[in-house]
Amino acid sequence: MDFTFTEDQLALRANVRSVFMKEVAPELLRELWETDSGRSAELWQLVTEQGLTALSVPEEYGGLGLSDIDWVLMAQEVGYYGLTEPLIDTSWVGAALIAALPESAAAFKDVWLARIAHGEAKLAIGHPLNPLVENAHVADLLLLNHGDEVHAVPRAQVTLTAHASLDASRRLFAVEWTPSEATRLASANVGRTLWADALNRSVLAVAAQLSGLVTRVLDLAIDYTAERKQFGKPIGSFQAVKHLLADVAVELEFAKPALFRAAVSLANGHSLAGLHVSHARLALADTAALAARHTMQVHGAMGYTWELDLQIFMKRIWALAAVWGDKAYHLARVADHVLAESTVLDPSQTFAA
Amino acid sequence: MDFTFTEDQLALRANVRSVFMKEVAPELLRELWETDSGRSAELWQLVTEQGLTALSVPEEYGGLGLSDIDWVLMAQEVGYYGLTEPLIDTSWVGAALIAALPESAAAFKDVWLARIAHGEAKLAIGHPLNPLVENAHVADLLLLNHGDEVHAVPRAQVTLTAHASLDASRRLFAVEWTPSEATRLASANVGRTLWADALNRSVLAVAAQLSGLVTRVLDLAIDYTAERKQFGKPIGSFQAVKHLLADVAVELEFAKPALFRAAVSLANGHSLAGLHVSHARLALADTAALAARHTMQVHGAMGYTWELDLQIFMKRIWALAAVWGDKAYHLARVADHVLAESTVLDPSQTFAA
Amino acid sequence: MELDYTDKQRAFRAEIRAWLAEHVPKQPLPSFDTEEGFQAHRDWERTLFEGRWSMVTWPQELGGRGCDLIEWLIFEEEYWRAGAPLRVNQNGVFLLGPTIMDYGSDEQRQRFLPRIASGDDVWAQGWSEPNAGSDMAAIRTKAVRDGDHYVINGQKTWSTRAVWADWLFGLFRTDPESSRHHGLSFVLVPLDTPGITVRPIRQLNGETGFAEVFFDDVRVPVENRLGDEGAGWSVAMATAGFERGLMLRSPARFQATAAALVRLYQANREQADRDPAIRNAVLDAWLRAEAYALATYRTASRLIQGGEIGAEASTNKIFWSELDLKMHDAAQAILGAHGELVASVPREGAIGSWIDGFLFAQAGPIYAGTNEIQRNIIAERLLGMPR
Amino acid sequence: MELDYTDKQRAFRAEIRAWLAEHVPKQPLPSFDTEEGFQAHRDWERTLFEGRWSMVTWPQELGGRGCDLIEWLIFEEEYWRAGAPLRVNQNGVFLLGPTIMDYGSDEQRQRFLPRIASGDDVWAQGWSEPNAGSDMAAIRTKAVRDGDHYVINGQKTWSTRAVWADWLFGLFRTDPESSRHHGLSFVLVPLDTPGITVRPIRQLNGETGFAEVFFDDVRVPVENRLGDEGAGWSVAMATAGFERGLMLRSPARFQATAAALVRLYQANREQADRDPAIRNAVLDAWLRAEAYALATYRTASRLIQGGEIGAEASTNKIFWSELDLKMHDAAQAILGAHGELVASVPREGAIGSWIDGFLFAQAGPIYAGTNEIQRNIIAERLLGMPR
Repeated sequence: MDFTFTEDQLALRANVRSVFMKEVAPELLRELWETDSGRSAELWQLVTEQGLTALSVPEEYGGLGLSDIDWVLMAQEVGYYGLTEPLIDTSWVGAALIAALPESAAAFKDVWLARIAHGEAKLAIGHPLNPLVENAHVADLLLLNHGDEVHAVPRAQVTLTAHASLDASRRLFAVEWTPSEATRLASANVGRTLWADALNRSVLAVAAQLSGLVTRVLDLAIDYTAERKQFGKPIGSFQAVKHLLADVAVELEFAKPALFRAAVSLANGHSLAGLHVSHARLALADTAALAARHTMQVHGAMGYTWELDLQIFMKRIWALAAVWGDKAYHLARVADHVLAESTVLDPSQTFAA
Repeated sequence: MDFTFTEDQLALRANVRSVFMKEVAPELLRELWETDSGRSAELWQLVTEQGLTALSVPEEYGGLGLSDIDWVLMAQEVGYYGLTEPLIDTSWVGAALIAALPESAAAFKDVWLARIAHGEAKLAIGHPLNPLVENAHVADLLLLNHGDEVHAVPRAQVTLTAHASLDASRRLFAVEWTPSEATRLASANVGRTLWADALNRSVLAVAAQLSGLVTRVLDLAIDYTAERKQFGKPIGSFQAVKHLLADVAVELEFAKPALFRAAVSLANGHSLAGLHVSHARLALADTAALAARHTMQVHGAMGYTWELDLQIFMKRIWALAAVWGDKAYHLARVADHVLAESTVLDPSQTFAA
Repeated sequence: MELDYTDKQRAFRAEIRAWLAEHVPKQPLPSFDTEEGFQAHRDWERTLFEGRWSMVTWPQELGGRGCDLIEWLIFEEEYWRAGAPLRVNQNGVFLLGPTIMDYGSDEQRQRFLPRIASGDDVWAQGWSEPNAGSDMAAIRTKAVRDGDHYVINGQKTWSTRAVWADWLFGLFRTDPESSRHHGLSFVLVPLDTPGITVRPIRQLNGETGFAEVFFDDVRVPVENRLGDEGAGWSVAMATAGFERGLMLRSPARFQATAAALVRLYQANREQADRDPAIRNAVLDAWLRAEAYALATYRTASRLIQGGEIGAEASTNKIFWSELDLKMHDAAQAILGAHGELVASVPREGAIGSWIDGFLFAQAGPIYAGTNEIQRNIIAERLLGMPR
Repeated sequence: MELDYTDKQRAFRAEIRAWLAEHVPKQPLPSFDTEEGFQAHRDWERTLFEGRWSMVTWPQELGGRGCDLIEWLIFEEEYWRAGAPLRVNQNGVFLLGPTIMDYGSDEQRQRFLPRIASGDDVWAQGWSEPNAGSDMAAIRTKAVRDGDHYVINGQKTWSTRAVWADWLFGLFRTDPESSRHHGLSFVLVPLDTPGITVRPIRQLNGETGFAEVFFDDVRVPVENRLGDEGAGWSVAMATAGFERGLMLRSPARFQATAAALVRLYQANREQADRDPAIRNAVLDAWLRAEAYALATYRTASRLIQGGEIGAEASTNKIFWSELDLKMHDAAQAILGAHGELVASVPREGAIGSWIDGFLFAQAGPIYAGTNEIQRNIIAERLLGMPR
């Protein structure tokens, strides 16, 4: 029993953090809002150079073979810095799904896992929980769900209709496509497990990004309230302002352990991984909603402006509120476990596989 | 359209308030906790002398013929001062039920309404919404529900078993009794309306008492936080303490108009009286729970003591939380109206009869 | 206590309902934060004025109807029920107008009120400055007396409607030696005066509802001062009282949102009931909107009998702003994954889509005095707690 | 990151589970706020000691088991799961014991620790004074040096367990010229010393869990001081850190309440589901109790690797105290009209009926430093906001 990250994991995070801090600046995110694709070849090259595209691709396919536990730290940084390149869908969720394909898809795996590892392919993922597909416009390949079957469809074979999100960074598309023998990668029987894993991994990724986003808006609010003065002193010295931010810090402190447990459960194929992922998702969605509200409030009218960076991260929080399942969906998964007659509610089960 | 009380109504309240302030002191309430009956002949005489027992008895039976609108002000004072004599059940709810009995019960009405007006009778009311009957041990007559029939049963004909409430002022009893021709005052058909009115009136009375209780705990907290010093100044000057009490004041400000509308609707036989009463009950129960929590919090450890009077009124708040219907019951009544297809949700209907 | 409408009140309701049914634009107007939308809303103000509906509480001789506050509430109920356009001249009609009536000279009343009523002058607010937000007494922008003029230098910010408005009212420091709320004057400034630069502020939704206003040796005649020199604070407090209180947010606005929320819930009940708490949130919203209306009728009744508005203006501000947040949170919960989409979920009424309303609601607990400041006011003035 | 228990940890769990199954009293003990109950709980401490379970984290030579924090968490999980009695000597075992280990002399360790372990000495807290509650540095009770003794005069209040306890530890002002947190010393006082008067404080439920303690020329040997003279504040801060932090409220306690709440809900589901929000409240309680356990395992892992406990002690205090309130609110909502009845709704485990737990939960956001103070600490120390 050891609930801490390894030195290696923390070193990798420190490295990525310092690169993102320099290269993924709010000004760049704002510039990308105004572009057609909203995506940046330079940023994609950056994440490739950092090895992020190869992170969890198995070593035999040229990747680093790291796990969900490493990824959860990366996804927090993705959230903190507001990166919206299709990194998570490609190199975490997509790579894991492809790596888990049966032997019959060996040739497909060879080609695509290598491309992913080398940053030569971008993926988008379509699942009935999400009405639209993010980043479909820049994906080389779309992994699509068709009644639990897994289909792999090149972008040339789909028709896309853009829908604007309140977060201008998020590029969402309705996808029209025709399933066929040629596109099917896995049958419904095989696909059911693959999609269950992809769903849990995606939910975990959303939760991790929310964790990073909460830290970001807190950091912005702490800085702002230290500088902004009213009634002759920094507004951060007023008790009401302190308590608004302390409330957020408390919630975050108890959401993060749930996030990390979920990563471990998923990495280890724990039978309750879905429950643990939903727990993390629920806790972080609530924390993030509170964080957006309270950090906005302590910013006063400045928080309502386009000018301050706060808006970039608040909007991401709001936009992610119901991606990969809303509160009702995840609460139902919790209820299915907690309220089942067969469940033993005993603290010795907290980590039980 | 005039949403204010008359001078007469306010004068009556001022009078009762000044009498209660003098005669219904917290020390007396504490003394009564220790007595067998928990009730006081002196207090009953006091309310009789003040004309409260006669308040809504029709004039032809020797009463003052006042309405639910007058009563709601009185019930607030009953709450504020923590009176637990069976005044409301006897002289408001009970008197109204008896006054509404059909002509066939004329003799019964003559006798009992006169007794009520003169303070010579105490009533207790039993209804399926409440598992126990309050003040049954001191009642001369119990008005009991038997499948919508109204029965009037002298105390000698019932068997009582006491159950302790967390509020030592409340004396609650399981009542065993046998319905008979002799005890029946009204058939189920007639009784249905009588009970519906009695229920609404009792719910309104609970809401009004909660309103008074909220004001009382707020007053205690304001006094305490002005006197108690920490870090060299009154704790009431700390923003966190101010905001805890301001939150309560805001909720109360918007619960009281709902209370007063409900009284008017009930007095006028408004078709939506039940909805309006439930609105008041929900708003005041929430406000009161918040008030108990926040006033306790600003009292610090002192609030947790037997010594301070705060406990008397907090416990009353907690004890009344589910009397005459819990939150679920009243929310269902609201849902039945608001979510009905036939309901017109239009501000012009706010007061419509 | 009499909670029935009089026959006269019922007739008034019927009259405005009929008029609105005929005149409210069938298509929502473009946002008044665009030039085109601003013009369209100004035209709508003129239409209202022609029907004598632009400021029903104003006296007859000014083009109003001399309505009391109950009739005003009825008007607002019908206005929101009809989904009529937002009032681009809210600052003029609800804030400055009543202030001029109370504090203006006869000449000022003649000069300004008719043009507010007709929509010829649309007004911007000039309260806040970069370092005077919640702490309004920290105002520094100077108006120095030079003969018959004030010469204004400094900067205002969060000036609502200033991008397209004609005039600005605000507080300026006329006594350079003064501090805090002493030595301020309430001055009316034409926005086309030389030396004024208006820089729009983009808000969360990308539009420009307010602006920074820079003053560089701006000369304004002394007769544009409202009230005595140095007495601006008390004039402004009266205006701010209207703002936080009865006039800024009429209950009908929130009742309209609550009703729309109920309909949204009913239309998506299967989806919504997956989270059983949503039903409670919808019912709670409806009850609170109702409570807000009841409290307003109660205050209106009290004011009609000669009472004064007090700290309940602060309780109002907290109540409606938090209600608005809760209602939009509930709507977003019902909409689920569709909630983030900008264009897809319009709602009835004038406020635009749910997500527009969600963004706008975020500003509620901040503008017109943050809710933290309001809580201080309630604690100190309503509850008498120590400063 | 490795979230499986080792074989050794599993064996430890099995051992304590078996021992508890055999030894936990079948009937709940009377409240330790009565004389009879206090004695019964002291006997239970002795039973625990005989089984070497009274302080598992203490070293072997003191009768402990040298357990690390993970094993301590496992012990607590099994302890609460078994519904074993509350620890009457919590002050001694969890607060004073670790403080003596860190700050005591060898002689003090020999003298006090074994008697804490065995339950021979039950300890009371002496922090607060009538005017030093949240502001603990305002302590005034004096301990004036007189040769080999301190002479104590003054008053303590909210002294937990003081009604029946043997000893009291607390902070006293040894430098009469000092102010705030300077000049205080941490002194251990036998409660049977002449000059001490203990006056029980009745609490909400009518029982006497704490007391006022009056000191009138109470002479205590200098060797009863823990740490240096004048250095009492830092010793006390270490103790208070244990209190707010890991030791005061183990996660298992709240997991036990959450599990009981789930069972209460399941047993009354038809009644409870009339208010659809109750299901959410029950699930939320379970998730939060789980989150509290996870956070504690994480902190324990960090401490085992040499980390130190910091402001998370304050986040813990807020989290568990608010969770405890919410859980009891949910229970009361399920119980409906039966909720107010004192005797009718016992619950499994050691805490007594739901209404007892509800009353006790009210104290959570207040004792061991109010949640307002904790929020200040979090803002200033964890977030680095200005004082």
